[in-house]
Amino acid sequence: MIEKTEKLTFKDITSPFTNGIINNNATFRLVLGTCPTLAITTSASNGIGMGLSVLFVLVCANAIVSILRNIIPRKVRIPAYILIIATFSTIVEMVVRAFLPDLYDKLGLFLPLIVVNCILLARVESFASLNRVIPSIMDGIGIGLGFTFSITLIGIVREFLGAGSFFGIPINSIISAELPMTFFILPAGGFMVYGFLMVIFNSVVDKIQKSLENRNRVNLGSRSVNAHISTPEIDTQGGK
Amino acid sequence: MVDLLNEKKENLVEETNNFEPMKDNGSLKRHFKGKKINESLKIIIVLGLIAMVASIMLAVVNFYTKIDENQQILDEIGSLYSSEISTTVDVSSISNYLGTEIKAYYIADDGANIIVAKANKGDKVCYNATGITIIVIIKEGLIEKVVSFSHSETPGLGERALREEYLNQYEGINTDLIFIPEGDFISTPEFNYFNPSVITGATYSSNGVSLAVKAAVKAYRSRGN
Amino acid sequence: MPYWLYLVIGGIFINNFVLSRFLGICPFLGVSRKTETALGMGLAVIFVMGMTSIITFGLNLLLKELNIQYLQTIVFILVIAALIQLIEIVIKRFAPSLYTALGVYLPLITTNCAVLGVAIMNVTELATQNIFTSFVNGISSGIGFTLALLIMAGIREKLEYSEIPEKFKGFPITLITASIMAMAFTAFAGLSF
Amino acid sequence: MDFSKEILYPVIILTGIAIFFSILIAIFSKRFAIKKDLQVETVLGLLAGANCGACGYAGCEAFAKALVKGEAKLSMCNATNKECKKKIGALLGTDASDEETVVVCACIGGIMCEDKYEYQGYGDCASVELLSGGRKSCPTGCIGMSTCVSSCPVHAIDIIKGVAVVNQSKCIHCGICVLNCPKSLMKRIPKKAMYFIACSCHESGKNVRINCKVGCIGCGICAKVCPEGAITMVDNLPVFDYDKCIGCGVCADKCPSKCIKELVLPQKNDE
Repeated sequence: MIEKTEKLTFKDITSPFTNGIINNNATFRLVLGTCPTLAITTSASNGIGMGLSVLFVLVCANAIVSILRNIIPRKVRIPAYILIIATFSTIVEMVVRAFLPDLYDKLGLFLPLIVVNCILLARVESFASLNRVIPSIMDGIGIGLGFTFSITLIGIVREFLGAGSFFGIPINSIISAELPMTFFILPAGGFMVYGFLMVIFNSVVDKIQKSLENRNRVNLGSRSVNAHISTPEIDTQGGK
Repeated sequence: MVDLLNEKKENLVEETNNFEPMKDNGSLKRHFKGKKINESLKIIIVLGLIAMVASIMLAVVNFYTKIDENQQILDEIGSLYSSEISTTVDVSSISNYLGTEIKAYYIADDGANIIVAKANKGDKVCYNATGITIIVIIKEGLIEKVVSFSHSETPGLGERALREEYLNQYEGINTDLIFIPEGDFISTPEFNYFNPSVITGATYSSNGVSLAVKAAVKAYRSRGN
Repeated sequence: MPYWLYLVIGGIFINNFVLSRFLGICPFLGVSRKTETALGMGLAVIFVMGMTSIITFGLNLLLKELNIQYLQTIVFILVIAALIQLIEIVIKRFAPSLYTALGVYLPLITTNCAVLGVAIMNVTELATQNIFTSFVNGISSGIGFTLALLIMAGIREKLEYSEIPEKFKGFPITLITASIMAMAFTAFAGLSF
Repeated sequence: MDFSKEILYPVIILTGIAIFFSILIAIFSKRFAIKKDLQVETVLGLLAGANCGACGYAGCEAFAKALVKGEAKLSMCNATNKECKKKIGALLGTDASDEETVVVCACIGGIMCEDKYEYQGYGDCASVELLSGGRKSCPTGCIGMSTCVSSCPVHAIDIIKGVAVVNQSKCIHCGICVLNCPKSLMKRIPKKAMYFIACSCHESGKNVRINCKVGCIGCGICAKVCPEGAITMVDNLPVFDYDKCIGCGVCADKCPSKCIKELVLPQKNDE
């Protein structure tokens, strides 16, 4: 909650950005936007397309909401935010359909879908409506990129397992060996891939954070009392 | 095109500036506190204003980006079918199944009926805003060609029902063999009629295509031939 | 068999919104920790789906009349959001414990694909389009959603006491359970009417 | 359609719908406003708001009402932190003197402690406790059937390797688990404590080793090595005097069965 009077430090500006990608990555950590994630990650190029369109709408919506955050009364905040999000996603759809027909063919299907994406309302309500404009925009970019990264990752895995191709380029050795299982294209497979990737993502990130913690604890040297930062893992009850 | 987007951004920013009188945050707060505007009045004003600005922006953008669909269809048919289009049939008079729509109906010089039919079936509901649109060419009671015009099926799954190899099963079929049910149910079993093969894993889309073909044939029959 | 009965069976089992059409997954994963909150959420979704089906059907006729179809999504979403806001106030007043239990997930119903999915489906796909069938379709899809939510909540309550590897606790195990449930429900797809 | 109609219709419709619903919302929020008495409201604002029920009332709101009426004492609620308690004390004129405490699980056994019998069947620690004092051979061993896990309002307790472990960064110290644990292993220790004994078995060393590989055998080494003399052995278990203890950690190092654990509290900025 950064108030207007305080001067924006560099950390205030960049922390939402880096946070968005790793710590609260929308798909794996906050588990938001699962409906579009399962629906469109049947191919990696869909993922990138969807991710970028969400990124654009999220940044615009975050900016406008944080400009108006003091005017919108608390009682009617959700309909107001939804109006702003829906306006941007419809505008993007119209502009892309009129001026970029080939992009529209690839991505036209997802643009009406952005309105339904839980990430937008969740981020707008929990971040943009409380902070100032620049951190909100940075948060929008961070969360957007994090979302793009994770759904492209899921898209690659599903496309590879399900259709035996990588970004649309079929890998003949797999297809000829009759290996691709359409199960992974079906949403039931989508759940499975999403679950396992979430486990892998979280364990990798936790490992990185633990190695950072250990480095901090080592260079602190002596076991000074309560000096080290308590690691977020479960057994904090002095599990030496 | 790029400048249009930038221009959109500028008037977006200046639109929001002149929309809310707030030059600096503090004065607005004092203004509201001072006047003690009744809370519910504020709710109505703010939501109404946001809706108005939103609808103005949408209408403006829509006006500039309106694409003439008929023109697109005509170009497609031009590239597809050699002979000239002689008459265009008034489409609104044709009654069709619910969930399907006849977008256009032309008759070429050599008597071929070219019908553009759209079915709102598809393998996704919430995201399937565009449905399946196909062009059916019928000449002297025989379906000459079925071509997909636009669709929003999942690539590699639903989209297989709109590929060339699947659609050419309709070529050469006599229109009388296509079963046209009258009642609400479209899926009543068809005994001695033409039964299109369905691609596994793309059942919804295959049904969508057969529904669109039925709608086209029904329109063809309603013209009395 | 009247058509609306087909809709009821279809909505609940055959094209169940969560498990065979895969809409409304966010609240499905989020709220299904306890059966009481799942039921509370389910009832709210049924009410919203019923109301939106009626209102959006009327609005769509108006939009078609003036042929500004491009406004369809934004009008539907505005109606849903406003309805959710009304429910939130009513639940806060009459069932505060349910309100705290639902927490952030009540506003997230607004972005729930299932609710918007029903609104769009009523307008595009239904064979006979009148207010009554739209309403029945809305209610039955809502019941289908609640059914899937309750099954999931039941399983997740059982999961609390089973030995789960460290990294799989929480959402990953829920996703895998949902995947197995989805496999089971695809069996219903064969029954499509 | 010409330009004006093209713009006019969408504006009328969208704004019309928005205004219609905002009027509805305004009316609803007026009529269904929750009637609240101001003093209870401020007290409720200062309380922790965990609705855990440790104070014996149905939730924080009921506790706040009882506080305002004077029926309840502030010390019954352990979840609220010190500053808020002072503010409430000042508001209601009651004293808020008692000292801040933290909840820990005083057992380390779990899978390291043999089972007397294999319990098959539904239920949690309370139901297993009925069967001759629980399935653990150690009379005060943690059964690990997670009664405390399901009772904790903030999910701060987990069963790790068969024994309950409190996650201090989530715990709000409300004490609901202290009430629920059939073996009363959940103990309150002062917040300033740095080490504590994670065992509550008063049997002699030999018996403990038969039941549990990691239990406290009452050897008394910790009492001997403690530079401040803060530990006294009472009935085969060390008792910490937290005023003298400086948290040097020597006792934890020297303890042969490693059952003296360090209490790691989240730093203020972690909150």
